[in-house]
Amino acid sequence: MLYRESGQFVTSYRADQRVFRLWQERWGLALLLAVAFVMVPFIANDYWFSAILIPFLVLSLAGLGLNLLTGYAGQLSLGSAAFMAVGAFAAYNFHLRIEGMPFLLSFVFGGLAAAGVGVIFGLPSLRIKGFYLLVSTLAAQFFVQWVLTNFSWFSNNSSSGVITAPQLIIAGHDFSTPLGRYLLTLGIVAALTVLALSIVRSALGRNWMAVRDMDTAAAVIGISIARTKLVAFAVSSFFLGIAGSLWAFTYLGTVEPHGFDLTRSFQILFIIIIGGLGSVLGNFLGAAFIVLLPILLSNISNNLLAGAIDPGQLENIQKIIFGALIIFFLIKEPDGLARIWQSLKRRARVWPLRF
Amino acid sequence: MSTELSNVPILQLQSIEVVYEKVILAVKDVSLSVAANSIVALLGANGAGKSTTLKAISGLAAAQRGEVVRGRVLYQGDDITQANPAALVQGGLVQVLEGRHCFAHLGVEENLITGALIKRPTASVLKQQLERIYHYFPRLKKLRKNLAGYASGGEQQMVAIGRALMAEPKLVLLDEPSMGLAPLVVEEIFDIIGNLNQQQGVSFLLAEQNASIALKYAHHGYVIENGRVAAHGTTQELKARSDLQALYLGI
Amino acid sequence: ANEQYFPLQSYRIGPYAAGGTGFFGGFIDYLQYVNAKEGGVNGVKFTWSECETEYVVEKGVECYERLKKGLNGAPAAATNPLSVGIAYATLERSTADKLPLITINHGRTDSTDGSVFPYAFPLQLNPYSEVSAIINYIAEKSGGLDKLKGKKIVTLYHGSPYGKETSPILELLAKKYGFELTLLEVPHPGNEQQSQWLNIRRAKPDWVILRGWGVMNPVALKTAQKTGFPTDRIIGNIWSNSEEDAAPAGAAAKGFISITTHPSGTNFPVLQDIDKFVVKAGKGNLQDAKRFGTVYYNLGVVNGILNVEAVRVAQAKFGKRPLTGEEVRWGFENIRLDDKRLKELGALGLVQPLKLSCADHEGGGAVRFQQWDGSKWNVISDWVQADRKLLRPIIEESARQYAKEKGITPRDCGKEG
Amino acid sequence: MNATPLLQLEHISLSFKGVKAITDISFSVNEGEICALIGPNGAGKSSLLNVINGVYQPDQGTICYAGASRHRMRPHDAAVQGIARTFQNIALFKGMSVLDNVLTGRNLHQRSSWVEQAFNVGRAPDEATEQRRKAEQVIEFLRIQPWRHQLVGNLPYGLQKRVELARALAAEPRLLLLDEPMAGMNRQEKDDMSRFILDTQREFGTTIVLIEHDIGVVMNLSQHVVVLDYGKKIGDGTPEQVRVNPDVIAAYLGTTH
Amino acid sequence: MSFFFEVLLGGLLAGVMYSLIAIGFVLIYKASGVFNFAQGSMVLFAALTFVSLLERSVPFWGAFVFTLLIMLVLAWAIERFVLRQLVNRPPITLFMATLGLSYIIEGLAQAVWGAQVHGLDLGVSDEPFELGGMLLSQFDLFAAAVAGTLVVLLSLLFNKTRTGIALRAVADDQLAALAVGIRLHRLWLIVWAVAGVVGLVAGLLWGARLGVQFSLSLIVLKALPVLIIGGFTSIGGAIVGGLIIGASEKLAEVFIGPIIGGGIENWFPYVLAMLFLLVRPAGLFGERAIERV
Ligand SMILES: Nc1ncnc2c1ncn2[C@@H]1O[C@H](COP(=O)(O)OP(=O)(O)OP(=O)(O)O)[C@@H](O)[C@H]1O
Ligand SMILES: Nc1ncnc2c1ncn2[C@@H]1O[C@H](COP(=O)(O)OP(=O)(O)OP(=O)(O)O)[C@@H](O)[C@H]1O
Ligand SMILES: [Mg+2]
Ligand SMILES: [Mg+2]
Repeated sequence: MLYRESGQFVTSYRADQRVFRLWQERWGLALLLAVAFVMVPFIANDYWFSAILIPFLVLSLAGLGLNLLTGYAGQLSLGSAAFMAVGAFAAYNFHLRIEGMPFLLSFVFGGLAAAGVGVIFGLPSLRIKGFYLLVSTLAAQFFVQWVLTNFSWFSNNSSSGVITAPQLIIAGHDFSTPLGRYLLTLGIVAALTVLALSIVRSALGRNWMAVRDMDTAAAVIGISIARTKLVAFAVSSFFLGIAGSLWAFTYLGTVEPHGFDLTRSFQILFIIIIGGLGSVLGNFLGAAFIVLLPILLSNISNNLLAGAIDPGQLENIQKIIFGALIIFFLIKEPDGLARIWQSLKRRARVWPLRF
Repeated sequence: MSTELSNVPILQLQSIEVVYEKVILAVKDVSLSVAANSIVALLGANGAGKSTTLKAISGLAAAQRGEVVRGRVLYQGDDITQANPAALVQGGLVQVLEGRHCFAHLGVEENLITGALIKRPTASVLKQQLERIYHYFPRLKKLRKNLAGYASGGEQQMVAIGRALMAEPKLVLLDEPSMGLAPLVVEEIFDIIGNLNQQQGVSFLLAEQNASIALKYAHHGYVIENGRVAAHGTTQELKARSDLQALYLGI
Repeated sequence: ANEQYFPLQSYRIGPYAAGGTGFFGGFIDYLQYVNAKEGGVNGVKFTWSECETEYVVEKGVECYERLKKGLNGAPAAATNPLSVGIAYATLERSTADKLPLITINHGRTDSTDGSVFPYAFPLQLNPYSEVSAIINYIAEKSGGLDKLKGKKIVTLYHGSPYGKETSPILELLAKKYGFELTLLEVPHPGNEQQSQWLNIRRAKPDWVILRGWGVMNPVALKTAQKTGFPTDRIIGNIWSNSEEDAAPAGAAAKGFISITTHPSGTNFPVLQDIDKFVVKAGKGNLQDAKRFGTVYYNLGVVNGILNVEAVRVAQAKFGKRPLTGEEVRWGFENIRLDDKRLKELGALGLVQPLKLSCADHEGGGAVRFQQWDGSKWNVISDWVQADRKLLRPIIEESARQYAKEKGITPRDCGKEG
Repeated sequence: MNATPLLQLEHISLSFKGVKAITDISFSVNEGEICALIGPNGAGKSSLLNVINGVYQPDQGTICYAGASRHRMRPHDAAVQGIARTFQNIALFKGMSVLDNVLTGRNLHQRSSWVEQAFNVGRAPDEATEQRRKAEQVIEFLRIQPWRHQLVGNLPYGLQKRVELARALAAEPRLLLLDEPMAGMNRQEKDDMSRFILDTQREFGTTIVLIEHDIGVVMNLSQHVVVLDYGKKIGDGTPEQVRVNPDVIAAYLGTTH
Repeated sequence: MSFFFEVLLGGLLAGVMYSLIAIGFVLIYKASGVFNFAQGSMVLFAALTFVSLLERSVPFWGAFVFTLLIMLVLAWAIERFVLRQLVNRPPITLFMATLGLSYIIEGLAQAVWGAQVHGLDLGVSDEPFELGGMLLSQFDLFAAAVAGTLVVLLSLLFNKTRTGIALRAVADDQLAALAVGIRLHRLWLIVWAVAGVVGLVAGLLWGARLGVQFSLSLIVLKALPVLIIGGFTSIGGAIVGGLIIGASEKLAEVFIGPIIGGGIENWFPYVLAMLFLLVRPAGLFGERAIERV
């Protein structure tokens, strides 16, 4: 009874196209944002901000970026971390080298730089499909990392290649505290999420999915495959680029090219698969799973088994459990956590009936 | 059920219920039986649940995340509800899938060979088998070296049917055998079905939209509506029912 | 609780597990030993807990945040991540949290300047000192610094910030002494080095400095053998100097030279004691008991000695109780290890004489050279000093730059006690 | 009926790795007529459709469409020129809802840039409403409203065929190519589909080329029939003419018809 | 000039080592359409098991046979608990599952055998001897011979036997394969077991070179471009791809590296593979995706 459509007649197409159609959804979202912006700051402590919430948000955003490309436009990529790196290092340099560049603007420019690089490495997708496309994105992955380590200009000639975040001051407010960094991240991620929702519901989003599902048919309908794919690479990389900046500046506060290695790309891929390909919500669920589960496992095992088992052994066991859980999810719910959420909603709609 | 030759039906469904992905109820209550050495037609509108019923029998529904949640399937008297497809093929129960499902990267002949693998035929037997299929579908002989993926729709349909016959089945589940085939070939296929049935005692359960031709060859018919058996009887009985004529039989 | 806590961001699995298990094994065993033998320092016992990082930066950060508050009321003394990346990522955090960040034998070179980096300690040896000492050794072998002129030296480095860190200094030294330097990069992780060694074969250098990490080291030795380069002309740096770096190369490693800040082996009283109090008591931390006394293990012990010594020094000033990070930092800055003190600690010859201060967070800057005989390391030289006078201005310049970027006002070390 | 040809194929040949699929075929389709392509399996019918809208490039011959003659089409150009089609092996976007599938058909009538669409500003919002209205018209026309929000992937075969037709119609094509639109349907469903096709022709004046094996349907629907066999044209004329053509009977229809 | 040839030869021989890993990949891809990212972990697992047995003073052949058995058990478990549950699912799902698998296998390998670094001596000398002014090592020749043998055997399996047909059928369409009665489970078991054996062989050769340690699982990254140039479905392609990658990456590092900054070996093969793909989208010998409308 909680979740009913009845009585909510949609009277215009415009209303029907709204991002959130049911009042339950709208209120739920408002509530969620209120909790995130107002309540969490009161109840969470620094550990939660710095070690859990911020990485969770940043990885959700990264997942979102990849999901636009892989989940919606159907282009498999293992280069996400590279685009994040481009975003981070570009934002760093924009901020460093252009006097008086506002912080947020340098993020946007960082994102745009990533988008540009994304388009370049997306070009081969016009000819290459499926797993073969991995090669192009992997090329991006290794090439970008190499460029950033090899040309120290990018890290302002720091001998170690590590860049450190400048002070996070926006319009006179200092966002350097854990809480400030959390709010900044949350604001950016929320805004981009809304943008993503609007994109996937637009004609652009539909074209992506069309190309994903059957590109010959899409071409026959008159969708320009090349443009659609490249736009997907650009938009996706833009999101990833911003996520990279956040990773470097609001989360770690410092980053080296190696921090955006292949493992990170895999991590992001995990997020979207576990969360659900072609779902916006899924990225958040997936990121929660990927970020929280290991920490949870490690906390549990440390508290319950500390001393009883060698810590390295504990970690091995966690690894095994983690892998097993991934497989378990793929078996039980191949469409990801988002799908579980949908089924729950569907159940709630027809409840108490079963089908 | 008076025309039965032996007493045990080769196939029996006892009110099965099939659910996809744990939530989509596709077949609600279907019971039917195929007498040994007979041809039974399964009729019904799009989405009635014909294909699902067939896949439930052959055990292929599981591969599409479907599940028989209620009821039993008996093949030659044995419960095969949970049996694995390979064992069924070995036992002579073969399905021709809707939508052809050829192995695109295998040649036409290799496609046919896959049908016989389970019987482990010797090279010469295999050759004989192939010749038999080529005799049924001369067009395939010309294409034997071509990749099946490039064959035309109708050619692929021939490959799919030929491939099933390579296993020397006792019971064939045919899902829309006439789809995409030229009228001449449709005639030929039903002739083959009729011949196999009469000369070698092969039984057929066919889901077919072309009701007029299906009922011409079938002994028995079932009409499925919304996942339930809405009517059944011998072909004569069905043809006589005026309520069905307009809907399915197109007479 | 009358306890002092060590948060351990350890790594016991993954590609660098060998380093992590050895180092943290030695560290923990030393803490256990102090607890067992002396009941801690002045009655303050040590506790610790581990958090696995797999050498991954963000895991290290999470661990840092999780553990920094101490354990059951026991305050944290210092963090020892043994990872350049984690050290960088927690540098500002630990400064804000007033918790000493110990990067023994590695870390940011400019953090040697404690006036800008009050909480970071690249104890014993920073990366610049490392190469300087190696060049000095080569000079010694060639018969003097003036004999370096015209020598050919190739540096084979890991393709990472760590690997590149010392390149500018090498170039500087090359210019100064007139030797011919070639820098060759091995892409991470370094499991294929055919082309680099073919290049070396072509260049026919007098020495190869191996600045490796993990699997890159044994592969380098194997490939050197394959391309016919003599092993005793290869000098491994501080992270190419363990048994795990040499042994997998088998016979190909025989003759390989490397630097070390601490000899391996068990012939030191402190190790004998650890053996007696900890290992024999069945509490040893090593999974593989054979690794007792190996390079990584002994580094852990050295690290333990230094950390405990800092606590001891600080207690002398602030009182015999668990200390805050800020107090422990004072302890570190006032470590004075001379031969007499080292002898008391049973670590004479294991730890080099050290004198830290507000301005100097490194303290030593000396290394010894060891050679692999096919099954173990043998020390082949006395302490060789880095040219710290030469390096100091560079370090200060870099630190000043950092201070400017971050808006830090350096401490006035003249006023620190 | 208007007698100017909208589409003219001249001496089209196509082969794959030496196998001739189409040999020197010429025929024309008048504006506003329904033309049926029939012939045995593998005769080259689908290949011919693929040539017309540019999925395959012919080895030889010219394609005259709407007055312009060219050597080859490109799928995208064909779409821009108002050619829409359905496929023999259903080529719907399986991961999308019925409505979204139909909306993709409106793609070429989209004027707003992708940036406007992404941010839903400028021309985009009004346009979205307009496209939606058009799509809903088609959906209503083909009576698939109840499934509007369902994923097409799991719909029954016949419905999918109808959705595919809807997608093609949504493009408001001038020339509509249908490859076996009624395969896998029963009598009544075929009748419905025939009606839709006829209505389309009447209401919108669309020219239609369709492939169909059910000869009864072909006779009812089409004004013009072209018969292929082994890539060659063996018949071309009104349904009645073709039906009695002995070559066609021998190659395709068989004696029973 | 002779230096050029030396680099070329060294590259070719290094390439053979890559091929060894790539073969395991191709095998599984060709037979089940699964892009098996866990191949690297299997290599690690096999080598680690073998060397740990050796160190517990099991004789060489005993250890070999025992490791083979373990790889069989592993294949069985993978089939039983993972693949069987994922019949007829999209390739990306299976790909992800193999990523999950790699976690499990790596965790398991380290849990059972520890994270130490082991040396491994196969008794094949890796010391160079000179041949016409160029250095060659017995070990490289041995590796090349092993890789060649594997390729010949596996090509025979795929192209000349009925099992081969069945394997390729499974890779094409699992539902149809089930429908014609192919015993999916048994085939998968066979394939993964063979891949395990190939993994063991690769693991021993690589292990002898790198030492047996965690980084063994990273050499997958070297095998990917090889695979892509050769084509996912061609066993012979794995060798050709390996030779191309090996030779060109060494030549590039030696001759181009100094110009644009060294250490280009990590990305160069990928860029090269990409260029190949632009000309042949399914690699040199891979099957093209068939899409008919
Ligand atoms: N794999 C699947 N997953 C989910 N639902 C399915 C699946 N396959 C079929 N269905 C649903 O089950 C119902 C019955 O479908 P089925 O394919 O059995 O119909 P049919 O009688 O064969 O129709 P047609 O004549 O169109 O082939 C349909 O509503 C369909 O949407
Ligand atoms: N892409 C291709 N590559 C190779 N051969 C092809 C290709 N497309 C079609 N063919 C061949 O061309 C011939 C004609 O195929 P087409 O699909 O046009 O037949 P069709 O008339 O549509 O038959 P059906 O009625 O069975 O659909 C067939 O023999 C087919 O094998
Ligand atoms: Mg059906
Ligand atoms: Mg056709």
